[in-house]
Amino acid sequence: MSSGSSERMLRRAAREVQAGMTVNLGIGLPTQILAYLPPDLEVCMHSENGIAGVGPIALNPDRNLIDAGGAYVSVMPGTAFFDSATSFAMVRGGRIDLTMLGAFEVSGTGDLASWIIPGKFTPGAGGAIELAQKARRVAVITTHVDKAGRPKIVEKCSLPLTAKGRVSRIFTDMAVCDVTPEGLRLVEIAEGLSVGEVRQATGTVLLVGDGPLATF
Amino acid sequence: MSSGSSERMLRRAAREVQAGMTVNLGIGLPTQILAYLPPDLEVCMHSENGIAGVGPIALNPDRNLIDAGGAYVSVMPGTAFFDSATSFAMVRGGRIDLTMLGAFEVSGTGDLASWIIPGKFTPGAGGAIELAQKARRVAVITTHVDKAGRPKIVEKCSLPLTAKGRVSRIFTDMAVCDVTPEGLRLVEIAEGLSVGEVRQATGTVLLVGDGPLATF
Amino acid sequence: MPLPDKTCGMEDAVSRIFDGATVMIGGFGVPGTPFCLIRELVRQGTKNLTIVKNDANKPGMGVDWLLASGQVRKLVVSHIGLNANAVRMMNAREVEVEFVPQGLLAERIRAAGAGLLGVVSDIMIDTPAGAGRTQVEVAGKRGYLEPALTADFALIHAERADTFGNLCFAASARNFNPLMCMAARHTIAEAETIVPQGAIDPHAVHAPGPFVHDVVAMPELLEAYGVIRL
Amino acid sequence: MPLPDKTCGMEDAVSRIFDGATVMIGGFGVPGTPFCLIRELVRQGTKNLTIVKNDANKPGMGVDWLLASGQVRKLVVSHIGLNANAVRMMNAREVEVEFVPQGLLAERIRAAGAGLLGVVSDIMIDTPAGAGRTQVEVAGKRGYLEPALTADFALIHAERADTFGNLCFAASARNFNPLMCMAARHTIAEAETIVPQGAIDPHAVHAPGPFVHDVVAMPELLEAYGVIRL
Repeated sequence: MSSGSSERMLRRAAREVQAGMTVNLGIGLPTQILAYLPPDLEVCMHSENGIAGVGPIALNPDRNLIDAGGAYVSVMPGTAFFDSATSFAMVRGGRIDLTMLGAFEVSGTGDLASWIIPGKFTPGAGGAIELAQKARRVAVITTHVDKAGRPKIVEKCSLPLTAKGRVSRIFTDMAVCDVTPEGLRLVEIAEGLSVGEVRQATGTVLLVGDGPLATF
Repeated sequence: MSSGSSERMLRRAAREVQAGMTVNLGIGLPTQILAYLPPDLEVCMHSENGIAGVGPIALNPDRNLIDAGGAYVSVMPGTAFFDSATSFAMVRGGRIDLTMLGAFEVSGTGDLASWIIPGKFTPGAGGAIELAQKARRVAVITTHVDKAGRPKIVEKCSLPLTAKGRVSRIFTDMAVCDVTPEGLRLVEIAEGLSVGEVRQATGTVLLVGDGPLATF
Repeated sequence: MPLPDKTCGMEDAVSRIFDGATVMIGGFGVPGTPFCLIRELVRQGTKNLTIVKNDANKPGMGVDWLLASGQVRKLVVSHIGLNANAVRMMNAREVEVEFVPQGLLAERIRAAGAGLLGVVSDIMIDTPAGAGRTQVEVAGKRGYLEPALTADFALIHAERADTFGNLCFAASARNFNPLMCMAARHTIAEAETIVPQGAIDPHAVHAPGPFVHDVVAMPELLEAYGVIRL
Repeated sequence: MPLPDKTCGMEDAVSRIFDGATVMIGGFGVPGTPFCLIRELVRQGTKNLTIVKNDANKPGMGVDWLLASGQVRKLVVSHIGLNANAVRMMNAREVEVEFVPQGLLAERIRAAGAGLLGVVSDIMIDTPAGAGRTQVEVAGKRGYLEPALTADFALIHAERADTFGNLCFAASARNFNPLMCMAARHTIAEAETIVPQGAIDPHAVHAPGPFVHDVVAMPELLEAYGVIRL
């Protein structure tokens, strides 16, 4: 994935964040979305290590102020700090309108695998299991294929699940896809790509409407 | 009970509070003990409405600062405020070294009834059930007899229990009694009273040692 | 990225409360009781309410206004000993009263706020007061399943609020307020002072804004708030 | 009635920790991690420890020191992805690792602090990750019994402490610290600044003194606390 397509993906994903929402961005790609939010958007960014109202990446870092991904962030007018139990009370209690999470695999039916590759990589789930199960809306942001070129969007996850059937939308460097009752639907496509190229890189059936496809 | 014997009882009960303790005083008679603590005693008074380090009754009351009994109290150097869940975390978590509670009835085996007189008075337990069950040491402070002259220290409580077998010591206007494996033991007696008078006013067997009895 | 503004008129905020709703009300005695919100709820006459509160205040104050106006179907409280009206109405079966030990009341409210189904506690174990509860064993110890206490609304009194709903409470006026903020599906907070975002130190927030839906200015500091009885 | 003084030397405080103890350690990444206390624990060489912490820090920092010195029998964590040493040791079975979802870890620790036997949660319900848990039904919903996580000791990093043990945490350094203060049988808090009683506003206390047993001055602000990597 080129830095250009990465930036385009992040910029597109940032548009998922709507005014009035409380939003949690997962570790990795998702926290990078923070830099792409419009400065005047009324939104509360939540970080599971105990911040509501996360501000932009700090120009003058405070050693005690990081987001869940370890980035030095800043406060804004109206920021609040709290402990980890209170933070996950927000998550489990349904106060998070949207979470955007990374993925090892995501299925066409909204299953997410993101926390363990048995025998290879076992970092632990962190807060992802609870975010994926309890946020009001779950989006995934991921490269469309892995480093070996294999699809990360699959018919059925081969890895242990983080949550089952909770993902509504998938942002990749190639496409925006929605999980619908009919199946996975291509809703936007990266500029310059063909539907065939996206289908080729996708491990499950991809529904495409009749009308013209928006690009990003 | 004369005001003199009440004051004597409170003064004696106050000596139960030892340096280093965290202590909760129940509503009614017990909270009055606060006024009898030595000013230099190192102790943390806890109030279940969310205060550690309760100070003396306020000379200039703050409308937002009451103890659990509704008295306007003061802060001290080192006072902390917290919510009701945190406050009872201290109670259930075993952080309260001593609680002193009021009683409708208390038995010679340490049972306490203090929260309901079925059909007559049903105020609810407030925090008493948890304090009585979970404080490391439970003392009762009560008049020795009720307004009708009937013993409040009984062989077996007739009222629904607040907690079973948790009371270690009973302070009254007539005596200090300890609940022991052998039974209820008279350990101190109010000045000017005879053992016979105390026994007369007590609804259960009262053990008395051979040696001289301390007075208060 | 400014945070959303949640300020709302008192009448509008309270009009969200519907007949038959379960309403948590903050406060332990006077401190922390949202008397202005309660007065508005009385004015609007919303009926058949289940009120969850530590206590029933004293006669002629707060919850007692709702009892007197016949708006309360049920009280869930830890004690009502200071309100003879409430005791009388309970005995006359004019209101249903459910007693919960104070710390369990706090914890069951918090459990709802934390998105838990309940907690397991050994309070009242092996006493008749524990009757009717489901017993379970955890790590070899017996306890009761204590269900989370949810509510449709919470009425909260804060000393200060910013427009996002970050709240600060004064002294012992904190009590059940932050827990109820968490637990209710919709939380309405009145504040003695409403300040702009940024006026409250992020370290000093007692109830974070994501738990609060409406921030309401108080038309006046009613006498009830200021009572000092010596 | 002054409050008790709980200040204590670092060596004395840490020497209370015995071989085989379960030790909770505050912090999420760097902020809130008590590096000085951990370094002293390494110096004293206490063995066979069960460490409860959100994460295993990064290689060469904090918990990694304890892993490198072979003092850890078991880790209870939410993730260790930032510490390749920990992942390697887990794969080589040199250390046992129990993963708990982060919010459940927080809640199970808090439950111990609140004197509860456990909580009931529907996290991981109907997924293989929930395997091995006891299922119960509360108010018609299915959840797992999640036992309280107790500990013999908690090692805490505070920005400020008074001599009674009232603690304040800086920004995102709060995280698990107040919960672990509550949960451990004995809580040792290091503080960047120790102030006299009365120097902390009673409203600003994040962990009240009754939860804290030893207040320990830090000999130095180790480099680990100050790392700013851009």
